[in-house]
Order: sequence, then C-alpha cells, then structure tokens
Amino acid sequence: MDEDGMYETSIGPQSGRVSQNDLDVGLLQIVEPDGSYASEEVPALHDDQLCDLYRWMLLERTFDERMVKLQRRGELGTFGSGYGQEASIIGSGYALKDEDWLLGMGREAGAMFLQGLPMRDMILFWRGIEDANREMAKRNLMIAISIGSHLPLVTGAAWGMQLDGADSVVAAYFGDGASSTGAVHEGMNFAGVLGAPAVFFCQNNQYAISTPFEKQTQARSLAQRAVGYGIDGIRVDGNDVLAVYKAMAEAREAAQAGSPMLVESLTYRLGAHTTSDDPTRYRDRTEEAQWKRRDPLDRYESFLRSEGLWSEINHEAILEDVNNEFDAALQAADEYEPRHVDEMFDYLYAELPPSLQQQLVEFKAFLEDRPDAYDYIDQRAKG
Amino acid sequence: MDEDGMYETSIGPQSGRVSQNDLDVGLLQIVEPDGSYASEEVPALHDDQLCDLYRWMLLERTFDERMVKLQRRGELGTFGSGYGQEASIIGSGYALKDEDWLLGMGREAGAMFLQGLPMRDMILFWRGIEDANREMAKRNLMIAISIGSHLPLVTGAAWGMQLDGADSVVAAYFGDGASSTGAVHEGMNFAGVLGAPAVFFCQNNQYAISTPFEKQTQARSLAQRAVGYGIDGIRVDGNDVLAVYKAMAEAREAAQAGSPMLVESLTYRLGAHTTSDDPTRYRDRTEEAQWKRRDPLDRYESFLRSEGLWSEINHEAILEDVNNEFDAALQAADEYEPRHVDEMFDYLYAELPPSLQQQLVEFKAFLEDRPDAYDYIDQRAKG
Amino acid sequence: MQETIVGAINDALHSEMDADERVLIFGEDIAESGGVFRATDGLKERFGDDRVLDTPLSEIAIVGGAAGLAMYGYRPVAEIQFSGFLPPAFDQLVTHASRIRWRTRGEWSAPLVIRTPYGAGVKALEHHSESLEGVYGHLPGLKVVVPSTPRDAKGLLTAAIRDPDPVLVMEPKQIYRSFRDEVPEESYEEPIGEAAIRREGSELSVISWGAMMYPTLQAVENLGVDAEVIDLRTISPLDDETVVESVKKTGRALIVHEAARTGGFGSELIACINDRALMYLKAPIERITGFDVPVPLLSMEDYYLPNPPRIEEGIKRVLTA
Amino acid sequence: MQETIVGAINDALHSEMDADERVLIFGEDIAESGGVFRATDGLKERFGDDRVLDTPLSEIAIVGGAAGLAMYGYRPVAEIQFSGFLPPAFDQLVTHASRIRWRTRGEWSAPLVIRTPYGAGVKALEHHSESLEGVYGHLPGLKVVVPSTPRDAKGLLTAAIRDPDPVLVMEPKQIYRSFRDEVPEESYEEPIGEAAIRREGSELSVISWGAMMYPTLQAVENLGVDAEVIDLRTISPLDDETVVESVKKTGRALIVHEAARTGGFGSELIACINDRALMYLKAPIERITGFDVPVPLLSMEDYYLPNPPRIEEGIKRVLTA
Ligand SMILES: Cc1ncc(C[n+]2csc(CCOP(=O)(O)OP(=O)(O)O)c2C)c(N)n1
Ligand SMILES: Cc1ncc(C[n+]2csc(CCOP(=O)(O)OP(=O)(O)O)c2C)c(N)n1
Ligand SMILES: [Mg+2]
Ligand SMILES: [Mg+2]
Repeated sequence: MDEDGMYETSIGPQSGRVSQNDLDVGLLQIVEPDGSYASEEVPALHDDQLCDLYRWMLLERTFDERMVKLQRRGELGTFGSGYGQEASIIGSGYALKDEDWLLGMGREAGAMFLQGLPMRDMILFWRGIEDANREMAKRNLMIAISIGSHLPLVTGAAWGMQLDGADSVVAAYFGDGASSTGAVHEGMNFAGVLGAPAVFFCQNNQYAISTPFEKQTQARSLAQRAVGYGIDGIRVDGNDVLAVYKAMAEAREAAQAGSPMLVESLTYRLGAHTTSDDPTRYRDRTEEAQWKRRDPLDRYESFLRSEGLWSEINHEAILEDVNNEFDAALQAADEYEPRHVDEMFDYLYAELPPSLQQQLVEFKAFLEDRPDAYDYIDQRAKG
Repeated sequence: MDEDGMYETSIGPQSGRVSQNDLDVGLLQIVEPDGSYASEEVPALHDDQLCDLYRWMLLERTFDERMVKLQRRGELGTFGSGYGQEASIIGSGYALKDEDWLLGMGREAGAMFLQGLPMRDMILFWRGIEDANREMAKRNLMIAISIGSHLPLVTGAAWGMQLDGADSVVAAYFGDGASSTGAVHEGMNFAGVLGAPAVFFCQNNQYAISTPFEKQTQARSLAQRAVGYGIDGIRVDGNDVLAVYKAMAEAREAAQAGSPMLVESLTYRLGAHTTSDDPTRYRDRTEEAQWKRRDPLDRYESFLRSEGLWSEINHEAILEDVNNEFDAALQAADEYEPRHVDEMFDYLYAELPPSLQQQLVEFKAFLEDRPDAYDYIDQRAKG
Repeated sequence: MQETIVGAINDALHSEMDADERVLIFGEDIAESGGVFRATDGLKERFGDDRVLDTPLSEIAIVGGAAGLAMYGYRPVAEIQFSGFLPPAFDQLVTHASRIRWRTRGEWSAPLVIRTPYGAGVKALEHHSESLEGVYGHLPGLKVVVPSTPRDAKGLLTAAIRDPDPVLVMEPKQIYRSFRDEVPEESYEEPIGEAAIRREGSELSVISWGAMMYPTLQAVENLGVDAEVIDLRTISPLDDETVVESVKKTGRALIVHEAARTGGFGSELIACINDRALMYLKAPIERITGFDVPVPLLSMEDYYLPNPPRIEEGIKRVLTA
Repeated sequence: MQETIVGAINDALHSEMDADERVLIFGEDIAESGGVFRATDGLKERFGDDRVLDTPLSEIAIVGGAAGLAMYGYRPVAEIQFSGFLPPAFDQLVTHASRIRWRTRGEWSAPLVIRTPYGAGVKALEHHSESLEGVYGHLPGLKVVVPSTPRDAKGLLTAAIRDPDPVLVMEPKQIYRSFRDEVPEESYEEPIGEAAIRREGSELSVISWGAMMYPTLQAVENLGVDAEVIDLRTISPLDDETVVESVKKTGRALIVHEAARTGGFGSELIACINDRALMYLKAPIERITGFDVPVPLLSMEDYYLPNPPRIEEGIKRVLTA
C-alpha cells in the first residue's frame, strides 16, 4: 500500500473497520461442565499434585465458610468470600512460584495461602490488624483495597524484576469491576511497553458488588482488551481448575520471557460480595442456581473420579485438617497481642519526624491522665 | 459448549488465546499515496464541497504558518501547529454538524473554525486570554489542556444529548499520547455502556511530544482498542481528507444511533510539538522527509486534478483571502481590550462569596495605592 | 417527620428528582441495590433507569461524566461510594468540575453534586475512613458542605442540587443512622456557606463539623462549661464571620476535626481568627484532631478518632491557658 | 561551580545515578529529548536506556510504577512534566506511595522521588502554573520539599533520592534559569525538614518558599526593614521550630506563597505559631498569597502572583498593626 511500510498492519480490510465481532476469543476449557475432557489436554501434573488441587479448593471453601460464620458472630469486621471461585483462585495460585509476587484485592485467599501466608494472618487482615499486612509483605503479597489501584504497582515491581533479571513474575489479581478503572488501563499498557514480567489475572466473577458484567462494559470479554495493549490474552473457564492452572502457567512463562499477559478467568461469585452485602437485592436465584450447577469442586471431583484418583481423596480427613488448621489459626489470632497506641505512628516514616513524635508523646500522656478514654477506644468488635 | 449460553462467545478457539495478530485492522484509504483512487469510493460530496475541503486545508496550513511566525515575534505565549495533519483535522471537522459539540486538545484549530469559531479567538486562546474560552463555549467547543482529561466530559455531555434525544453528537479530539491515560479509558468504556452519541477521534500523529507511538503502547493500532470496549473502531489514513471525512461521517452516524465509535486517524505531525519544542532532538530528518512526501494537500491536489476540479481552485486567491482573514483577526486580537483585574474573580462562582469579594476589593485598593505594582503586572509578551 | 441522616438524604433526592427532571443520579451500586448505605433506596423504582443509573467502577468517569452532563444542562448528583475513592477522580475536580464556569466565562457552568460518605468509625477497611475536606476546601470553584444533622443533611443536599455551581457533599457516615431527628416533610434549603451555632456560650468557642459534632457536644456537656458550639456545616465557602464573631465574644477557641492535623482545615480556621480576631484571643487556639498518620485499620481506629475525654482536656487547656 | 537551579538538578541526578545503580529515572520526554526543561539532559547518553526511560503519557502509571519499583528495591526518580498533571496520579500518592512502609509495618518501603516543576510565571497554558503544596503537605507519609536556590536544589534532591521514604520535590520553574549561584561540585545533602534563615533580623519574620523567595527578599530590601527571612525549603515534615523561634524573637510575621490563600500552607504556619508563640505576637500574621481563584491564564498571571509592592504593603501592615 505504501513503499516504506509506515502504514503497517494495513493489509487488513480496506474499510479499516474493526469490531468485537471480528474477534472470537474462545474459551480455554479442559474439563467441560459435563465432566468430559480430552486426556491429552490435561496438564502434566503428578497424581499427588492433581489431588493437591482438590485439597486446596476444599481448603478455600472451608476457610470461606468459617470466616463468614466468624463474621456473623461479630468476630470480624467484614469479609469477602471466594465461594464459587475456588478453581479460579487455586488453579491460578498453584501455577505461581515461591519467588513470585502477588498483589491482589482480597478475594484470592487461597492463592495467598499457596504462597505461604498463614491462615492466622488472613483472619488478622479482616480484623483490621496492621500486622497482617507485614506478614503478607514478607511473602511478597499485598492486598489493595482501592479497587484497581495496585496495577501500576504491579507493573513497577515487575519492571524491577526485569531490571534484575529475576526468575519471577508479579501476578496482579483483580476483578471485572477493576477493569474499568484508569489505573488498570495505565498499568497494563505500560507493562506492555516495558515487556515487564507481569501477569494480569482478572477474575471475572460477573459482578462488581451489584453491578453485572454487562453494565461494566460493552465488551463481551475482558481478555480481548489485551489486543488494545498489544499483549496476549487468554479467556479461561474459571470454574475448571485445570484450565485455570494451564492458562496461568502459560501466562507466567510468557511474562517471564518478556511478554506480559492478561488472563480472564470466567467464574461466578456464588456468595455475597462481602458479609455486608445482600445479593437478593440485585440478582435472581435462578442465575445463582445455574452457576451452582457449575460448582468447581463438583466438576473437579468428576475429573478425579474419571482418572481413578477420587479414592485417594479422603474428603472427611481433609475437612478435619482444614478445620483444625482454622481453629489453630483462630486461636492464634485471638491470642494476638492487644493493639498498642504506638502502632499508629510506627513505620509511617523510617524515622519519626519531631512533630509526630510529639503527637505520640502527648497522646500517651493523655491516656495516662484519662484512662476513661479507653471507654471510647476499646475495641467494639473483635478486631 | 454449555446449555445456558453463559459462556458466550465461546465458539472461538479452544485455547482461549487472543492476540493482536488475530486482528488485522486495515486502513481506510480513498486516495492512495500515489494519487490513485476508485471513483465509487469517493464520498457523495458536491463539487463545491470537494473544493471547499481544499480551501479549508489551505486555511489550516496558512493559519498555522502565520501563528508560528507570530510566536517567533513574541506575540503569542506558545503555539501548537497542525502542520501535516490538515487532512485529519479538516476531513473530520467537515463531517460534523452545527449542533455537534467538539471537545479537543488544541491541535484541531480548523475543525473549530468549521464550527464557527472566529480566528481572532484562536489567537486570543494562545495569548492566554480567558475570553477565548467563552467564544469557544458559545459554539460548543472546548480545549482541554490536561491531556486526555476531557474524555469523561465528552461522555457526560453525550449522555445528556442521549437523554434529550438530541440530533447531535460530541466529538472528542485527542492524540496518541492521550490514549494512554486513565481518563480516556474510563470515558470510552463508560460511553460504550451508555451507548452515548460520542465520537472519539484520535489523531495518531506518531508522537506525544518526543515519545514515538511505539513507546506509547505495544498495540499496533489504537483503533483496535475499540474492541476492548465493545464499540466499533475505524483506522483511517489521516492524510487522505476524503477518507477521514468518510470515517468521521460514518462514526457520527453510528454514534447518533447509539453506537459510540473510536476513529484512529493515522497521520504525522510535520512541525514541532509546539513552538517551544525542537524535534531534531528526538527524530530524524529522513522520517520527516518520508512523511513530507505524503503531504495531505499534495495528495488532495492530485485528486482534484484527476476530477478536473483543480481549475476551480484559485490557489493564490485562497491564500490571499486567508491571509486577509488572519490579518483582520490579528488586528481584532491586538485591539482586544486590556485585561482587567476583575476577570480573575469573575465567573468563578455564579455569585462571588464574601471572602473572595473582599480579596478583590483589597487588591483593587492596593493597585490604587501602589501603581508601581504594574511594573510587575504589565504584560511581558503580547497576551 | 423523624429521620436519620441517611433517610434525610434519601428524602432530599426524592424531592429534588420530583421537582426537577434534569436531576439524575448515578454511581456504583446506587440503582439496583439502592446504594451500599441505602442512601438511594427506592429511587430507581420511582424514577426509572434513565434517571437512576449504576455505573461501571470508574470514579474518573463518574465525576467527569457528571461535569459533562452538567455542562450540557443536566443536574447530576453522583455518588462516590466512599470518600477514600474520590482521589482517583481528583483531577476531574481540579481540572474541570471546579472551573467550567470560570474557564468559559460564564457561558457554561457545572451544577453537579458529588455525594460521598466520609470519615472513620464504622469499622471498615483501609481507605474507607479518610477525611480530606482540607484538600477539597482548598480548590477554588468547588463548594464543600458537611452536614451533621438530618435536618441539615436534607437542607444542604437540596441546596447543593439547586446550587448553580459544583458542590461536594461529604456525609458523615459514622452517624448515618445513629439517631433520628425532626426533619420537615416539604423541601427546603439550608444555606451553603453558613455555619450554625448549636449552643450559645461565652467562655470559649468550640468549632467542629460532621461526626465530630457529637463527641464535641458531649465533652462540653460533661465539663459543664459555657461553650459556644459552632457546627461549620460548610467548608467552602467558609463562614468566617460566624467563627470570628464568636471568638471575639469568647476570646478562646477549640477546633475539633477528625482529619490529620497538619494542613487540616482547622489550620485555616486558626488563620482566619488570626486575621480578624487575634487581639481578642486570651489563649492559643487548641486543635483536637486526628494524628498526622493514615487512619489506622479498623482495630485501631478508635485510638485515632477524637473522643470526649480528649476534647475535654483540650477545652480545659484553652480555659486555663 | 556556578549553576542554575535546573543545572543543579541535572547535576544531582548525574551524581546519584553514578553513585547508586538502583537509581533510575523516567517520565514523559525525559530521555530522548532531555526533558521539556532539559532537567534530565545527557542522562540517557550517560546511563543508557535501562536507567533513563521515556514513558507513555500515563501519570498514574508513572507514580504507581515508581512505587512498585521502590517496593521492589529500586530508587526511582520520576518526573511529572508539570505539577498540574500530578492530580491524575493523586490516588497513587494517597493510597500507595505514602503508605507502603506504614501498611507493611516496615517490611517494604517506597523510597521514590517525584520531581515536578511547579508554580506560575512562565507564561504557560492552563494547568501549568498551579501550586498545590498545601494539598500534598497534608498527606501523612509523604515528604514534600521546595528548593529555591541552586545549592538547595542539588542538596535537597540528593537527600530526597537517598531518603528511605517517598519525597515529592516541587521545583520552582519560574526561577529554573533566572540566575546562577555557587554549587559545590561534590555531592552533598541538604537536610529534609530544615528551614533556612536567608537573612537574620529582629523586626519581623518573613516566611516563604520557592519562587516567591525573590520578590520577598526584594520587598525586604526595598523597605530596608530588619526582617528575618526564612526559606521553608521543606513543607513536610515542617520545621516549625525555626519558624516559632524566629517569631518568638520578632513578635511579628508575614507569610508569602503563590498558592491560593484558603487552605494554603500558610494557614498551617499560622496555626503552628498560634500553638507555640501566640503570646509573643504583637500583630496578626499577614499572608500575601495567590487569590482564591485558579491561576489565571497567561495574560493575567502577573496579577495573580505576589509581587514586591504587595509584599511591602504586607510588611508595613505587620509592622504598624
Ligand atoms: C476505587 C474503588 N471504588 C469503589 C470501591 C468499593 N468497592 C469495593 S469492592 C467493589 C467491587 C469490585 O468488583 P470486582 O473488581 O469485580 O471484584 P469482586 O469484588 O467481584 O471480586 C467496589 C465497588 C473500592 N474499593 N475502590
Ligand atoms: C495529563 C498531561 N500530561 C502531560 C501533559 C504535557 N503534554 C502536553 S501535550 C503532550 C503530548 C500529547 O501527545 P498527543 O496526545 O499524542 O497529542 P499531540 O500533541 O501529538 O497532538 C504532553 C505530554 C499534559 N498537557 N497533560
Ligand atoms: Mg467481580
Ligand atoms: Mg500525538
């Protein structure tokens, strides 16, 4: 069309028109909703790893159930459960390596446990105890409460890994709602330009609180947004743990080789947004029921049965283990030393400036003078 | 794949993988760089309209030249020329209707003139005289200096038109640099959800100041970003005035019918970013020369010649007209009444709050007392 | 009728949408589910999808979209779910909403309202508890109001919606439902830019706003001092007249706010008193505020928040200095 | 050596990149073209593409990316081309950069530097002239410095780069090249958090920062008063000690800044003086500031900016009140 190739990619349609209808993203599935699968598609995992995936999904589910109960008893501030997203959370987390970073948004507890976070610290997190964040950071984990705001950090940290020639990636966990924010856009586009080892893992659970995916964007998939950044995307059945694992492993590898990727994990939040939310206000039961039939644990159970591995799974024993782990974690959390006033000031700066030092000193003196202030300070709920 | 259609668009590749290689956006061209064209592709414009397009492009070019000279003489603060982008600016502006809004970024003077803005006011704008913005607003025009920041306003105003059932659209003019901002992302995505009558007209002139398009994004085109919002895009040769006109007319019509569109106009900024910029610091002459060979006026001249319309064009007479218009505009701008202190406070609120009133009164009293303050206030450059 | 603050807000939205069809509301989760605090409950059912809209999770688009609608002639009332999520849209406030009228020399205006719950004390997650009124109050062209009673919540929101200029309504969510009070059934405006004297007194002036009004009033009561208590109600434009007149009378002042101390809006009040009533001061003005730290996570937030004993000690210092 | 402010900045970047290979710089147009003010000239040639990078037009990604790099262990020095374009990234400052260390209890930190030219007086377009130091100074966890001399520009930027916490360096672009001054060739730090006394005096204390130092010093000279002139240099953490001690000595004070008056940082200085030196004050503290309006477009900006005559009148009022 032009001698010097400046109008590149111009061999396409003369109309220059492009629409999402020109692109059928497809869906990576390994185990279909009816339980069928092609053996050659199954990722090369050992039997014990295949069983392990089930164990972790059950852990996620049990943890979520216990947390919701704890919150109902007034022992947590609020809690956002991953119920229904177990395959998405665990399949992705299982593909990460120890050295990887994971910056998330809270609905990926199991992926954080997989990176070594003790359960206790997730309880502390939802109790609003600052030290939970330290324990996360120790394992290269962070939760960003401001939705979407962490994606530029993800890109920045991945850029650091790239400069270091590190053998790791940064995984961003975020939701369909987050995808509409400017921070997510800028973070992904910049990562594409840098070729930074970042994996953008988007759990499209169909809702951002009450807002369904159709109101979040006109795009039929979020994976197709990758095209706009010149990076690759994968759309994966988020209720198929093997498919999610495969997608994430693939994305991780590409990212490490300098091609950041966007993975859209198509799933469904079966529970409430958080314990403060009431989904009956905005969605109907039949939809929930439809997705309940796609329960990720059931689907994976049928796979394990077909593989003759189900007999390896002692469901009750796993449940007991997980519950014991939770009990111990809860006890540790309950025993967690009481808050102390210094914590408010600690770590704001490497060295506390004089005026802040003075604020602290004065406040402590005040507390000595006026112990009745504790009537207002004493923790209302646990945590 | 699944009985209830919840995994929609899943008839695509089993891999769920998507990349920009899956999408060849193409390029809308009517008059090829070598001057050839297929008659049936030419938009249905009268001969005088076809001539008019040339006249407007020449006006744009002449205006830009005069403004650059004016700035060199110290009679403007700074100026951003549209040199090289005449087809992009005029072709798009020509497709807009009187009732349409145009919110831009400054490099679309001719499109604003087409909407009725007097040249004087564009001179005043670059002299930093507030009233220029009023004259723009009167004609539903605005320039946003903070790059990309106006896209949400575009979506909001278009939403208003939609609610009103108005027969108009809002055209957003922005650049390749702007496309990387969060505001552009959020504005376009929201417009897609609303189905608001907005046309997002992106002049991809290959540079954001010194930053070339390849460093702006890994995406090969910006038109393909439309796919991520579920809206349609067009990639058009921005140096082909007829193609730009056609793309914009098409986009305008779609937008009015409830389908906002993104138009990427592929062009080149032949001049400096602004009069403060020196492009030799970041790009080489051969590239500029390459694009100089694609001069939009030359290409259109060859079209007019082929159509036998070139004889209708009295080049010298147009130049003289435009120069006269500019001279008159400049004189009007020079005669523009001197600035007055009240202007700083005027219109900040519908009604000035007491404390601001007091600031104004005190400042005026000060100026009476200390006329030597004018030594510091007197305008250094014109405007 | 007896209403909570959140009820009064809901009521104001109903009336204004009834009265003016250019009023429309939108934000995250405000339509289908009626808002995370139920402030917009029932509005979608009453006014339909066109005028009550759930948006994508897009604070930039919400605030900028409101500005665009307002420029075009509508009267948008947008909700930012928590004030901690207004910072992503800060640029839209600074760069556009606050200066549309100014930029276009009155040709356009931007009569938009941003409503947002602010402040600590509800045991929420990080970023859900901040108070940046000092930041927003520094932006020329933007009005900022903070109601602290159901009556003011309705009246100020009504005034904000009718105001020809952009208004940020910061709603003290800690006291959204903590009490009911008499609220007139018909619509009315509480004037933007006027502080309210909650209690007349002669010994000292105590100035506060938002949720901090209540520990402040309680501290005054506990001590039994004859304090004049001023509810600022509007941060911008500031009613310095009421503040200054009160301090001229009492010669002593205490300011209570939950935002961080340094650069908080309390400092502007002190500066105003310095400007116009310095020579009346018998003692330094005290500030009881949040500390210069981020609002702690929920387990610690009650350490951070001013409480009656802290305020009492402040009052005592002002009275004895 | 004799250097301009912008030259001193360039020099500091060279030295620190030389000394610490974890230092890298990026921003819009800073590499290939050396920055729109040439502050980063020659750095790409010297340190290569990996450490000197042109970014997309993405302020959110620049500031957030810097925070991520810093968390990971680098020492990013990012440029925001004009301070008027920092608001799009405001959330990254509030929500992340300023609280990484605090959030992670010291496990991570965010030793990043954001450099940005600020202030009016260069006849630039809308949004190119603002001064929001009052806003940034209100954010816990963020340090904010404003050099006004070549020596301080080099020393404060060096200190900022070495500082273990995030520092916003607001560079007064009006005086980027307006004069040269002696700057040590070797590297050195000017301490963050310490004001400088530019001139000792006993009649009144005059406090300013950034480009306003010069009309301030000129006004003092014009009047021939025995003023103590303080260059604040750091907005946060504030050196209230130096300010308070000076006012205790002089009993009178004037503050000069170009930001809007209401909620500007001058009010915090007044509040500090009120806290600790009220009883020394012989007159109300004066503020000579920008008006409570957006910075006017270029044809009017010199009406807006404080100038020596305005400052002189302020000084006279303080001295005679
Ligand atoms: C910037 C921002 N805006 C609003 C909120 C309030 N909020 C918390 S979670 C949420 C929805 C998030 O949806 P999504 O990204 O899909 O994640 P999901 O909760 O579905 O896992 C909202 C609106 C927030 N935390 N941050
Ligand atoms: C938010 C923002 N960041 C930076 C700038 C400084 N700036 C002005 S124009 C420009 C480049 C714009 O590039 P593009 O969008 O491609 O438009 P073009 O100038 O090429 O027409 C930059 C970085 C700005 N005005 N606004
Ligand atoms: Mg979701
Ligand atoms: Mg460009």
